[in-house]
Amino acid sequence: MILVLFALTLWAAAFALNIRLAAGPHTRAVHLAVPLIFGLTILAMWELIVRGLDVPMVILPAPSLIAGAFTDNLPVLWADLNQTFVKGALTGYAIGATAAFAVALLADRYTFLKRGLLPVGNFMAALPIVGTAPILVMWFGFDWQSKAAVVVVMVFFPILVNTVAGLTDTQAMQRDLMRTYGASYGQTLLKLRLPAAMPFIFNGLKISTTLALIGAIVAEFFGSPTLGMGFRISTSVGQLALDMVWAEIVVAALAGSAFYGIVAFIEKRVTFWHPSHRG
Amino acid sequence: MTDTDLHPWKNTPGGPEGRGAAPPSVVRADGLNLTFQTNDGPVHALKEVDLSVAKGEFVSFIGPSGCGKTTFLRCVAGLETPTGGTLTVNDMSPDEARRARAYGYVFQAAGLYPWRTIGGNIRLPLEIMGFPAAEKKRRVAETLKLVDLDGFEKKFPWQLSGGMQQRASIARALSFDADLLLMDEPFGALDEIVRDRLNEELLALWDRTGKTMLFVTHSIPEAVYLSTKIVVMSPRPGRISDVIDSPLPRERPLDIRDSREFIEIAHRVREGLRAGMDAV
Amino acid sequence: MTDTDLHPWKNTPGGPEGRGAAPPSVVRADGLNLTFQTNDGPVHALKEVDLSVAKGEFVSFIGPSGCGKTTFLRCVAGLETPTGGTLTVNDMSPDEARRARAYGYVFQAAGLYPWRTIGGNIRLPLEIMGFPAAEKKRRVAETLKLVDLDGFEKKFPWQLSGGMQQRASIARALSFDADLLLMDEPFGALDEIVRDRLNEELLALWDRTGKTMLFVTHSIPEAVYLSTKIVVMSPRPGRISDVIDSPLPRERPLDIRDSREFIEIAHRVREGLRAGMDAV
Amino acid sequence: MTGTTAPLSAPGAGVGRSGRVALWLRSVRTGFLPILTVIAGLILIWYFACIPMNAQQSVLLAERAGQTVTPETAADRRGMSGAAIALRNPAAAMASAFVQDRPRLPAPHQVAAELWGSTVGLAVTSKRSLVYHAWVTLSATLLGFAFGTALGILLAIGIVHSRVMDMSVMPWAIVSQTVPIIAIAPMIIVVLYSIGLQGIVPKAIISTYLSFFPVVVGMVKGLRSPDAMQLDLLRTYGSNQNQTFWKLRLPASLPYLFASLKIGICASLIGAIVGELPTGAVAGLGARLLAGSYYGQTVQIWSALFAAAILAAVLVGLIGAIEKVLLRRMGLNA
Amino acid sequence: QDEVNLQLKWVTQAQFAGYYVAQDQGFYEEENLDVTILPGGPDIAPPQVLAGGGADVMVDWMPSALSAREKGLPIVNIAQPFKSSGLMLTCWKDTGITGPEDFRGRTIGVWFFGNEYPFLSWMSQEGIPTDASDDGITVLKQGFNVDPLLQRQADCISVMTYNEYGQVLDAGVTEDELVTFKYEDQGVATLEDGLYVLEENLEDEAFRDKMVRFVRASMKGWKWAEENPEEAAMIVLDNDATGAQSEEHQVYMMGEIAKLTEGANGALDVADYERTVETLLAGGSDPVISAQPEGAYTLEITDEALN
Ligand SMILES: Nc1ncnc2c1ncn2[C@@H]1O[C@H](COP(=O)(O)OP(=O)(O)OP(=O)(O)O)[C@@H](O)[C@H]1O
Ligand SMILES: Nc1ncnc2c1ncn2[C@@H]1O[C@H](COP(=O)(O)OP(=O)(O)OP(=O)(O)O)[C@@H](O)[C@H]1O
Ligand SMILES: Cc1ncc(C[n+]2csc(CCO)c2C)c(N)n1
Ligand SMILES: [Mg+2]
Ligand SMILES: [Mg+2]
Repeated sequence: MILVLFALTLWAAAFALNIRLAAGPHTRAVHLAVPLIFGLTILAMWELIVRGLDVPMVILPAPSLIAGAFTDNLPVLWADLNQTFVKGALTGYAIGATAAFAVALLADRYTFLKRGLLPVGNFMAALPIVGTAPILVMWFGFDWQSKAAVVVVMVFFPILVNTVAGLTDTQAMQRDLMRTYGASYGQTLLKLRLPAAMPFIFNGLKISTTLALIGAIVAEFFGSPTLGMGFRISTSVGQLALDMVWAEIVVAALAGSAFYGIVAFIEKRVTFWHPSHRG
Repeated sequence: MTDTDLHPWKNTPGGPEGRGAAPPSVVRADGLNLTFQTNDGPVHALKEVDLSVAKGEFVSFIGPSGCGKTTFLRCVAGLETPTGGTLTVNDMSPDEARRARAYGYVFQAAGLYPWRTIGGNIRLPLEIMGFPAAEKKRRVAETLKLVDLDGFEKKFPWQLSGGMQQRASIARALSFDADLLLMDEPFGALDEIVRDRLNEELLALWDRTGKTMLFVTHSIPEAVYLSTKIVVMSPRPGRISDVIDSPLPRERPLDIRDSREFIEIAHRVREGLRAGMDAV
Repeated sequence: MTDTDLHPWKNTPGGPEGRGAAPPSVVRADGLNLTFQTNDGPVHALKEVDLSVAKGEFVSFIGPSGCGKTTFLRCVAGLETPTGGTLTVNDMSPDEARRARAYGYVFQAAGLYPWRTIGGNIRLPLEIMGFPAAEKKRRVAETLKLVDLDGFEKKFPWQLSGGMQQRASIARALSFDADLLLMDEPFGALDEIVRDRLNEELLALWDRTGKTMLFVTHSIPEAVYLSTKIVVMSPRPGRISDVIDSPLPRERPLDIRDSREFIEIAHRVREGLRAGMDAV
Repeated sequence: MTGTTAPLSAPGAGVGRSGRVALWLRSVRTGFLPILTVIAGLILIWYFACIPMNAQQSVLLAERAGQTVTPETAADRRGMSGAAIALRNPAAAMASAFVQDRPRLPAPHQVAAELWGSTVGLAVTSKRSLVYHAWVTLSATLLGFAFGTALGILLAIGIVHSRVMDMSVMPWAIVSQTVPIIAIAPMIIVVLYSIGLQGIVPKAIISTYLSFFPVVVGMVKGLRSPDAMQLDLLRTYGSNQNQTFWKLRLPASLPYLFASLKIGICASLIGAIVGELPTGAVAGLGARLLAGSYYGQTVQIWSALFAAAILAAVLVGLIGAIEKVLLRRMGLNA
Repeated sequence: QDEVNLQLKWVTQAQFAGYYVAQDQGFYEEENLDVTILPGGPDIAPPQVLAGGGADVMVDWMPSALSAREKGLPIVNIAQPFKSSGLMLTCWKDTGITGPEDFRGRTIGVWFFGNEYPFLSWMSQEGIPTDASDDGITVLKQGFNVDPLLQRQADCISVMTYNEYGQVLDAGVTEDELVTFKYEDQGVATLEDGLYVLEENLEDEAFRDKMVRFVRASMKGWKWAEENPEEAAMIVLDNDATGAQSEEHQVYMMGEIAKLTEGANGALDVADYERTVETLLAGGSDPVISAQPEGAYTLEITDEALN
């Protein structure tokens, strides 16, 4: 009980600290420190409350146990990450993004196709992964290929819809300018519409990063080789090795956030000109 | 596509030669009509517009908001298709003229592409028309200097003030040196001083190169100061209510605007405008 | 908060009474300085600005783009905090004056809230200041009529032309009948004819109500036509380069602009502007 | 071809040229014709794909029925692609491509028949009725959606008004969405179990977890969408934070809110379906999906999948309708 | 009435007929019990539910239960309605597999989530690696159905005699196209579907009494089900909220289940227990449990319930 009280005091203290930091000048350090303090406080409270209330390890392990499992199983975690993230998620993401991009260009060129494809596409985007994953595992086998297929299905429509929206997001005047130059379709696409579409395309790409990793992990619940983050999570739950489960979740969160961060970084470089990035 | 299409600079006359002869008609409109179909009925934007613009003329269009100035310019540019009457540009259809890259167009807003630097924006038409690399470089530098923006080539549009952006957009239209310039309120967003400067420079450019100018403005003094011919339009349906030939000399220092001749023309334009308004 | 704070209309003088006495200073700036801290160094937007505006004056501010006109108006409105010097509005600090709802502000763009009807937009300040329902209704109807928009109360902003929107935004600033009006290029987006009309009406309103006006414009004729005092500013750093008291009578028909007096003042303003530019 | 697409979408461009013809063309293009064409095309492709996809089984059935097939034994056919098998045994492949009980890819009409049979063909109270299962899922979806929307809006208000919240909550909200929900769903259920929460609430909480995020992101964007001038206007009236919220930030954020609500309700539906798995998957569309999958009932899986997608489409359509009415009343034509 | 929550290992099906029958026929009521049966599923770990307090008693396989015990979750077997194991591997005959030695280099589907222990300990007894090496087995984490076999993605898959094997046959495969390896026949059988509770709860007299009555009524249900397989199957069907089970399949399953419960009165046969422990300890380099478990079962409940 004392530990729980201590946890609450800690929370109050950290919150006060954060308020002071946020009120001060906004240096780069502050921007890093505030969320970090927030996260560390949550971890500390978690540890204290789990210990204080004697929560069974098989329900919720304490962060210290998770950290232990993490450092003890680095090779396994690395192999799982490689299987699920690099082979499954990244491949699927690349294929899905490329395909969505190609279809978006077609749909953009042929209005008829666009008007027909987008509603149907929206409909298919609503298919729950819990249902598509078993089917795709049946079609594409147990290894990473089926996971990549699941990822393709998951990321295809967000990217398609955003790209199509982006390609039409030019002002009439910008298009007219191209017409006064007698520019061809290809020239207009390359010099006007693609650059103008970039903020939208990156919006789709960013949304899709988290979808990709989650899709690959979930698909492994429906059949996999004896490797992979989803495999490890479900197997470890069955074995009541909850510390390992959380270690994998930590890996997923790290990889997912890093993936998101990288895409967001590239976005910042590519769409530096967009008002939302000019500060 | 022919070779000349790809390399239009090859047959750009460029200089003022041939101006001594009887000037040929660059733009000729006969009974031009344009009706927009909108959800709540047709809008008669241009009605029976007759106009002939000779080579080397500087024609200003003035009239209240919505009278069809922009629409007329867009028709000349082949961006809008008239629903009646005939319109030729350099004896071609406007669409052919557009494809032959016969004109430069300055839109009312600067409309620079934000992902390109100022230099990149001016280079854009040159890239599209397939100018060789060295030529592109030369022309960008030249037009930048012309609009007094040298040193800003590497800056992005949002790093410039509104007036500088407007000048960049004029440079962009000038870069490929078309014989015909269509300008839709190019100086609308500028303050009076900068505007005066640019007016002077535009006049000098016109005088030097003998280009034909179609120029839309809201400002009576600007119209009078610049033009050899002022077209006054009135709205609903948009038509020409008066065409005034300016007796002012080609040489026009800024303070010609305080001269009596100038004030008289301005007065006539204002009266024409008011008459058009009251008729509605 | 006191009762008067909540119900400011209770002590609104409203009429032109007391104008006979020596006019008190409504706005007084002494050695005003304002420096913006930006990523690439400080921008000195206002430098040593001294100005005193008496009750009932109509003061125009004119100057090239970026010279600090808007910044000065924002300081008066308490939207920007000066980095040096003193500034009082009705003998209060600008921030106190803002809280006391001492002024109406018309922004450069109409800036109507698109989810409110014209009537709803005009009602907005009245809602915030807590006017009673009947009073709100009366004032909305009254100001709508003032700007010639009766019948459009239920329309949404995008159903009106640009000029009508601008008038609605003026009505919004007038609705709560503040004694001081700050207007930042209110007519910038309008064509000359509509602008003329609104100029006449604004002048009539000012004459009738005896409000104090601070008015920013780019147009020399507009400044000369409207003002009792013209403040010419020059840029980098923004400061006042000339203050011209207008000898024109209070009654000003539109064609006063063709009068010699008018042209002379306009000339002086133009010279002042040019001098400021060349000094840079 | 250059620019046949451009001028039609450009306001003020091209309408004049073709007049009524363009208007008519537009109405056709915006109508159902393209959708129907695309659907018809997809169904055709789908039928065609059934042949190779189901070829292994079709040929096996033929072999068991005593017909001669090439290659002769299933073991020999093992490594071959469906297309190769179908090409070698066209008759056998065609004969049973669209009628199998457990096809790899069920034919459209099989899915349609199952959908029809398990919705219209049964009393809605029947445990075999998809309507019953859809309702089970829907109730959790709606509850979770309500929680998620409320939580999302509250967080967004906090983030917009407090710098600390902005700096500390937002990064962790992003991280929370990188956590695979299917991994922590069972734990959420067990923890709630142990504090006595059962039934619809645990599922709804998983829906909440998935749906609050799009709402936060959209609402933060929306509440910050008023520009400096709109905010300054209220400052000139001496408006307080409360008034600024109700008179400016909230109305300005509505278009953003609705866009994120549409994403949120889809996420919520997926959450409810995922949440059904660790609750014993006794009822609901997720249970149907899983039960279909235990017994290799592909037709049943596909019909449950389509039911879920139709449900999502209906929900999104509903939100869209509300949006239209509301925004029109506010003069913001959507 | 005393409340009892029973957590099943898997979804509602005839595998758990005894409990549904006892509830349906009022046997629990006779013992003054109010029993709630919680179906399991692919995402539910019954020991976790038990630990979290969501259930009083669970159905689980002994390998998973012993492993959980070793991990520090003290659970105790209080009854064992299943005498024999229904687990087996099914392979295509045309692969040429005749015995465990032929598994080398093959792909085999295995259930995980705590169900992998019997297979892993069998293979380590045979000395066959399961690491996808050339002379080892490529293990697939098998999903919920028999598709991997039908689609020939695996040479062999795990099946239960009473469930998946029937599905393979249902799909049109004949028995002579298949080779099967029952764990029971291979001498590596482990106990399945026992009843387990938390050790600490057993210290409570009221709880023990509740369990005594629960076991008594449940066994009555099992015997009823054995005698009336068709009715039992129908009762299960009535309790299936998914509406996905078919009558034929449940009748088939009930028939097969009856073979497994045959000869059990609910009391744990200590010899069976010891054989199971031995199998699990014999796991070579990576045994499922590393030490002889202590107190992993109690006979007191069944002694009291059945006498
Ligand atoms: N928020 C700000 N941050 C940094 N610099 C600013 C800011 N606002 C204005 N400035 C700078 O201060 C100077 C004065 O700006 P201000 O807007 O007052 O000019 P202005 O006279 O109103 O010009 P315009 O006629 O274009 O409206 C300019 O150089 C401008 O770049
Ligand atoms: N695409 C369009 N569809 C329908 N009506 C249009 C379209 N474009 C212009 N119009 C209408 O045609 C008329 C003329 O418009 P135009 O833009 O040529 O006016 P303008 O003289 O350039 O006015 P401004 O001075 O405001 O630029 C207006 O009434 C306008 O509403
Ligand atoms: C993910 C998953 N885990 C375990 C089993 C195994 N299982 C638990 S109870 C039972 C009996 C009957 O079907 C079986 C086979 C499975 N099928 N799927
Ligand atoms: Mg125009
Ligand atoms: Mg300004």
